[in-house]
Amino acid sequence: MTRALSRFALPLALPVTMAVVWWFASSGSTSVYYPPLRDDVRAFADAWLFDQVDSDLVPSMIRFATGFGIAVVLGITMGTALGISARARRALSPVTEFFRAMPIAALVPAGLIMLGAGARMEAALIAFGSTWPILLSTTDGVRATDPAMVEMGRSYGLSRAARVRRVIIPSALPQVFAGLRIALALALQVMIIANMLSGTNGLGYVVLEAQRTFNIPGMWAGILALALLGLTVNLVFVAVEHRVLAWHRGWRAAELRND
Amino acid sequence: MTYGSGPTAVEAIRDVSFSIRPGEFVCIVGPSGCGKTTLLKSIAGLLRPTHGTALIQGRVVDGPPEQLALVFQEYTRSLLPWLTVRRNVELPLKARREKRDECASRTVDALHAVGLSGFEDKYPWQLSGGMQQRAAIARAIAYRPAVLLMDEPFASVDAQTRADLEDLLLRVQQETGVTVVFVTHDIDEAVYLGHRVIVLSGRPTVVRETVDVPMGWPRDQVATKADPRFVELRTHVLRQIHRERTEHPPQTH
Amino acid sequence: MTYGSGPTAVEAIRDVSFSIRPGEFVCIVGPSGCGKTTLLKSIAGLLRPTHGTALIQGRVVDGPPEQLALVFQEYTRSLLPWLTVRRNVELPLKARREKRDECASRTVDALHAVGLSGFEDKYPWQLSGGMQQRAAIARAIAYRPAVLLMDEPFASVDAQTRADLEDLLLRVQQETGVTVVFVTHDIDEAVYLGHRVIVLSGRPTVVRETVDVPMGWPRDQVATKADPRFVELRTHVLRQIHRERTEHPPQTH
Amino acid sequence: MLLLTAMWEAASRFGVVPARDFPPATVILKTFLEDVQTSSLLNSVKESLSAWALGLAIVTVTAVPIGLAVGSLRVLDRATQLLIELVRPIPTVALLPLLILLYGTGLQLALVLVVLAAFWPLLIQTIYGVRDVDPVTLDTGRSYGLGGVRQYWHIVIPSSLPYVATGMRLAATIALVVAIAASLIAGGSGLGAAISNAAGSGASDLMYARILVAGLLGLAVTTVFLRLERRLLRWHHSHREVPA
Amino acid sequence: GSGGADKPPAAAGTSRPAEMTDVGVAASAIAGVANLFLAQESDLFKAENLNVEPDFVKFTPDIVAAVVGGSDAFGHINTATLLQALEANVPIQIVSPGYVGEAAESGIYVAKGSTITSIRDLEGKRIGVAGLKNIQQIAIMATAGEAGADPTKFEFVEIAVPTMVTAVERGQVDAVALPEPFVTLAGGQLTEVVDNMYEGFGSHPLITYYITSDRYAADHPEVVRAFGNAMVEAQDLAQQNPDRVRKAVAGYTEIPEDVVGRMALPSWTTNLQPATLERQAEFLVEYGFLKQMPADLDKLFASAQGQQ
Ligand SMILES: Nc1ncnc2c1ncn2[C@@H]1O[C@H](COP(=O)(O)OP(=O)(O)OP(=O)(O)O)[C@@H](O)[C@H]1O
Ligand SMILES: Nc1ncnc2c1ncn2[C@@H]1O[C@H](COP(=O)(O)OP(=O)(O)OP(=O)(O)O)[C@@H](O)[C@H]1O
Ligand SMILES: [Mg+2]
Ligand SMILES: [Mg+2]
Repeated sequence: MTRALSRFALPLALPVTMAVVWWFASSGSTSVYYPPLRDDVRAFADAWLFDQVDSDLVPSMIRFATGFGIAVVLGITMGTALGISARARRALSPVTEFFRAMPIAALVPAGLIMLGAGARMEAALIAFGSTWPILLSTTDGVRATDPAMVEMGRSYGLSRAARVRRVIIPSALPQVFAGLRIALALALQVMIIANMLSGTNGLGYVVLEAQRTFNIPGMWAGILALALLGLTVNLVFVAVEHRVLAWHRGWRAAELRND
Repeated sequence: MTYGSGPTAVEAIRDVSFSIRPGEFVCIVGPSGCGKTTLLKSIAGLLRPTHGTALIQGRVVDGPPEQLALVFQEYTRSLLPWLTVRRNVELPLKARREKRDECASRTVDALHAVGLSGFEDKYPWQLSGGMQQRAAIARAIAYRPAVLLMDEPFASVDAQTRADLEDLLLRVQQETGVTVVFVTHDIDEAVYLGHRVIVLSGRPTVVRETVDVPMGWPRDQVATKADPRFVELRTHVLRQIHRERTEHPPQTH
Repeated sequence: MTYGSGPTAVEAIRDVSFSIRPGEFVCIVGPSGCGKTTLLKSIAGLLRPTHGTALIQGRVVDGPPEQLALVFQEYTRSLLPWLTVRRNVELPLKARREKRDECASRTVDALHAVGLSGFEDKYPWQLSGGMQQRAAIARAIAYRPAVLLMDEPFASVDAQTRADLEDLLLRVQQETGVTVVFVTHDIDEAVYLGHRVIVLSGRPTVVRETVDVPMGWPRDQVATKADPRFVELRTHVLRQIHRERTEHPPQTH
Repeated sequence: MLLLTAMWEAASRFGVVPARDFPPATVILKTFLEDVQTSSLLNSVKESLSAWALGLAIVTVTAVPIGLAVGSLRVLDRATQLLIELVRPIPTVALLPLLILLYGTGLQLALVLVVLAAFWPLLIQTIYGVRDVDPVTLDTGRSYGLGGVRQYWHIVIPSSLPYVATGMRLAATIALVVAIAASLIAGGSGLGAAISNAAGSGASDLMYARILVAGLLGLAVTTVFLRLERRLLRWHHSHREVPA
Repeated sequence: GSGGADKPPAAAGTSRPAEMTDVGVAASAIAGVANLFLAQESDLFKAENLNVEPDFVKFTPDIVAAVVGGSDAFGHINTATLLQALEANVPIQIVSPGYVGEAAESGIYVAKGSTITSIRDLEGKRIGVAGLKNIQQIAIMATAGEAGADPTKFEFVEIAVPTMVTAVERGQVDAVALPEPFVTLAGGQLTEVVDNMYEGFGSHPLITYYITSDRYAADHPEVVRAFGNAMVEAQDLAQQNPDRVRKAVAGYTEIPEDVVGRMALPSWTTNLQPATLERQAEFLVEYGFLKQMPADLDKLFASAQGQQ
C-alpha cells in the first residue's frame, strides 16, 4: 500500500499541485499571454482530441522517430569508435566538436538548399541536433570501461568485435542511456525549431502558427500536447531502460535497502 | 617491466627468466608486490614488457595467445555484472563458437565442480566473495584452455573448499594436460600442486630459486602432505623466503 | 537476514547469536558463502537485518556506530581511486577533524607498519593486490577505532607479510584495547589471534560452536603455534568444519 | 578537417552545389579573415560569450546539487520525475514570445535561454552519475562515519565526476549553441544576430564565415573543458596512462 | 512637423519629454526601417528629446511581445500581424505609418523557362513566401482574386528568404515572392511574372506601422507623440533622399555595396491609410485569417501621428 503510494502518488503530487495552482491563479486572468488554464485546456481538447492528430501529430512523430533513430545509430556507432580508438579520437574529434557548436538555426538555410523543405529536412535536423549527446556519452562511457573487464575479454580470446559487443558496450550502457535521455528531449526541441524554420505541418508548426496569429490558448494547448508527447516518449524510454539496466540497479545497490 | 617513467617509475620486474614445458604445472611464490601479477599479465600478452620478451612455444607474445585462460586476482572486477553466473561462464565459449549444447553442459559441469550449482542464474554481485572467485575459476575450467594462468585463485575460499578446488585443479590438469602457471601465497599449496615452484625475490625482482617437486602423481591431501619430501620441500621454500626477507628487507622504491 | 524475496530469495543468516565483550578479539570462521560478510555488515550497521538485531554495548545498531572501522573483503573497491594512498588513509581522520599533524604522523606510521613506506603518493590502482589490501588495513589502524571489523584482511598477502601483519594487529589490540571481529578462512590464524573462535555452519547459517582459546598473551608465531593447546584447538576446529561438511554437504539454496 | 574543406571547395567550384549559396571554402576563409578583424564582430562574439559564461555558471551551481539530491534520494527522485519529464521537452522557442514579454530581447533573454537549455544535460548526467557510485565505496564512507555533507563531498561527488564532466562538456556546447542562437532568433547583438544579418543580406560567404566562428568557439570551449577534465580525472581509468 | 495636419496644434509637437529619453524600437533589419537611422542622423529624434535604439528582432510575434512586455517602447510590424494581434485583444495601438512595399518586395518570380506567365497560372502551384498567413500570402491572394484567379487553389509554403532563389531554380517550389536585396542578387536568373503583388490592396498601399503598447501610451503620452512626430518627418526625409537611405542600409545590414546601390527601395508615406487597412482586414476575413471585421478600426488611428 505505502509502496504503491510512493510509486504512483508521489510522482503525481508535484505536477498536479502545480496544475491546480495554475488553474486557480489564472482563472480570472485577462492577460492575453496568460489566458486562464481553462481556455488552454479547452483549446487542447478541441485541437488535439483528435482533430490535429492525423494532420500534425502523426507526421511529427514519424519525423521524430526517424531523426532520433538515425541519431541513436550514428551516435552509438561513432561514439563507440571514438571511445575505443585514440587515433580515431584524435583525427575526428576536432570535426565533431566543431560541428557540435553549430547553431542549428544557422544551418537550416544550408539544409533547406540541399534537402528542400519538409519531412526529410526535419528528420535530418533532428538527427543532427540529437546525435551529439549520444555520441559524447557513448565515447565517455566506452572509455570508462573497467580495464579489468577488457583484459578478461582479451585474455579469453574474444575478438575485437566480440569485446566491443559483449564487454564494452554493455559496460558503457548506463552512460549511453544518460545520453539517450538527454538526446530524446533535445530531439523534441529540434523538431520544433525545424518546424519553425522550414515547416508546413507538424506539432511545432501548429504551436508557432498559433503564436504568430496570437492564438495564445492554441499555443498553450500545443505546448501541453508537446509536454505530454515528451512525457509519453520518456516513459516508454524509462520502461526500456528499466529492463535493460536492471542489472545495473542491482549491482549499484547490491544491498538490502529497506524502503 | 617498468610502470610509469621518470622519478616515480616503478620497476616491477627486473630479471625473471624461466621456461615452462607444455603440460607442466608451475607455481610461483614471492612477496606481495614483487611482480607476480605483472608477470602473468605479460605472459598473457596483456602487458607489453618494457624489456625482454615472453615466449610461448618459441613465439614472442605480443597479444593474448589462443586457448589461454586467466583467473584474475581481481576476480570481482573480471566478472561481468550484467551477465548471470551462467552467462559469464558461457561467454568465452560462445565467443569461440562452441555448440550451444556443449556450452551449456560444460557450464553446468564447471559450476557444479566449484560448488555453485543452484546459483547459475544469480548475478555475480549477488554472490559472496568466495563464490565470485569460484565462478571465475569455473569460467576458466569450462573454457578448457591450453594454458591456464591463475593469480591467487583460492585466496577467498575456506580451507575445506580450497582443498577441494586444489584437487579439482589437479584432476583437470591430469585429464587435459593443460599447462598451468599458478600464483599463490600458500607455500604448502605451491608444493602440493606444482611440478616446480619458482621463488621470486622482492623488487627489483629476480628468480631466487627454482624448486623441483619430485613427488609423483596423483597427489593426495593427506598422503602427499604427510610425505617427508613434502615437508622438507615446504620447509626449504619457507626458509628461502625467510632468508630473502632478512637479506632484502621490504624496501621502498 | 534474507536477500531478495520470493522464490529466488537467499536466506543468508538464520540464527547467529553471540555477544562480544569490549576489548575482545573474536575470530569467525565458516564455509564460503555462509554469511560472514553479511554478518559483519549488519554489525557495522550497513545492512538492516530482516530478522533480529545487532547490539553494540546494549544499543541496537541502526546505522554505522561511531569509532568503527571496517576492512572490506573487497578492498580494491573500498579504496577511493581518486585519492593517493596517503589521502585514503587520512580521509577518515580528517573527517573526524583530527589535527593536521596528528593525521599526517599517524598515517605515516600506519603505512610504515604495513610495509607501504615509499608508496604514500601512489594511487591505489598503482599498487599490487596485496599492497592495496595493506593500504586498507593501514587506514583502519590509523583510525584507532573502538571496534574493528576485518573481513579476510590478509587474503592477498604472502605468508611472511601475513605473519607480520598478524603480530601488528595483536600489538595494536594489546595497546589500544580495541574490540576486534575478524573473519578468516585460515584456522591457524583464527586460533592464533582470537580470544574466541566462532565456527559458523553452512547455510542456513547457525553458530556451530564457540571455541574459547585459553592461551595467554602476548602470543608468538613460533612459540604459540608450537604450544600443544594450539595444535589441539586447531585440530578441533578443523574437525568441526570437516564434520559440518559431511553432515551438511554444500547445498544449493 | 582539411579533407572536408577540400571537398567543399571542389563541390562549390565545380557547381555540385550552387556557389551562390555555398561559396568556395577559400572565399569563406578570406571573408573570415577580414571579418574577425572588425570590432563589430568581436563585440558580438563577446556578447554571446558573456551570456554563455554566465548561463553556464548558473547551470553548474544549480544542476549539480539538484542532480546529487535527486540521484541519491529516492523520494525526491519519485516526486520530481514526472515534472522533470513534462517540462524538459518543452522547447524554449515555443515559449519565446512569453520569454520576450518577461525578459525583453537583450542579454537577460539570452541568459534565460541558455540556462533553460543547458540545465537538463548536466542534471541528467549528474543523476546517472550518482546512481553509478559503487556501493562498496559508499559503505566505506558510511562505516568510517562520513555522513551527510561529507559523504557527498568525499565520496559521491568524486565518484560521479566522470559523468558530471561529460555533462559539463555537453552543457557547455549546448549553452554556446543557444547563446548564439538566441540572438539569431530573438535579436540582440550577439554572434547569432550577426549570422542572421549576413543571411538576410544575401551575403552567404559572410554567413558561413560567421558560422565558422561559432564552430571554432565550440572547438575552443571543448578543448578547454577536456584539458580541465584530464587534470581533474587523472585518477580515473579513462584518463590513465597506459603502462609502458 | 509636417505631420498631424488634421490634429489640433497642441497635440503636434509642443509637448515633448522634458528630458532626453532612451527608447527602443523593435524591428526587423530590413530596408524599410532605414528612416529610423536617417531620423537619428538628422537629429530629428534629438529635437524631440529622444534617443532611439533600434533593436533587431527576427519574428513579428516577438516584436509584439517585446513591445507589450515593455522591453521596447515601439515596434515595427506589418498590417497582417497588427490585425491578428488586435483580434486577440493584444493591447497595442498604432503610432505612425511604416512603408509601402510595392517596389522593394512585391515581385513574384519563377524559374527561367517556366510555363507560368501570369498570376492565374499559379493555380495548383506551390508558391514560396516568407511567412504563412502573413502579409505576402494575403496580398497575393487578394491580387489574384482581383485578377480573376481562384486564390484558394494556390498552395503556399513557408520558405526562408535567403534560400528562395535556389528553391525555385531547383523546382522545390514553382514560384516565390522574392524581396530585395535578393532580387538584385539573383541578377536576372529568375523571371518576374507579377510585378506588384500588393495591387489587390489598392495603389501604394501601406503595409507596416509603428506601434506601441496601450500601457506605454497611457504612461508616456508625450514620448509616443514625440516619436510619432519625428517618424512622420522621417518618412518624408527617407522618401526624398534615396541615396542617404542606401547609405544607411549599407550600414546596418551586410548587403554588399554594389547591391545596395542597385536594389529597389521601399517608399515611405506620411499617410496613415485607414482605408487600406480596412481593405486588408476584409481580405483577411474573406480568407479566414481573421474571424470577423475589427469593430472600430477608426479608433485605432485616433491618437496616431500622420495624415488620416
Ligand atoms: N598500473 C600500475 N602503475 C604503476 N605501478 C604499478 C601498476 N601496477 C602495478 N604496479 C607496481 O608494480 C609492482 C608489482 O605489482 P604486481 O601487481 O605485479 O605485484 P604482485 O606480485 O602481483 O603482488 P601481490 O601479491 O600483492 O598481488 C608493485 O610494486 C606495484 O606498485
Ligand atoms: N546482494 C545480494 N543479493 C542476494 N544475495 C546475496 C547478496 N549478497 C550476498 N548474498 C548471498 O548471501 C550469502 C552470504 O553471503 P556473504 O557474502 O555474507 O558470505 P561470506 O560468508 O562472506 O562468504 P565468503 O567467505 O565467500 O566471502 C551468499 O549465499 C550470497 O549468495
Ligand atoms: Mg598480484
Ligand atoms: Mg565474505
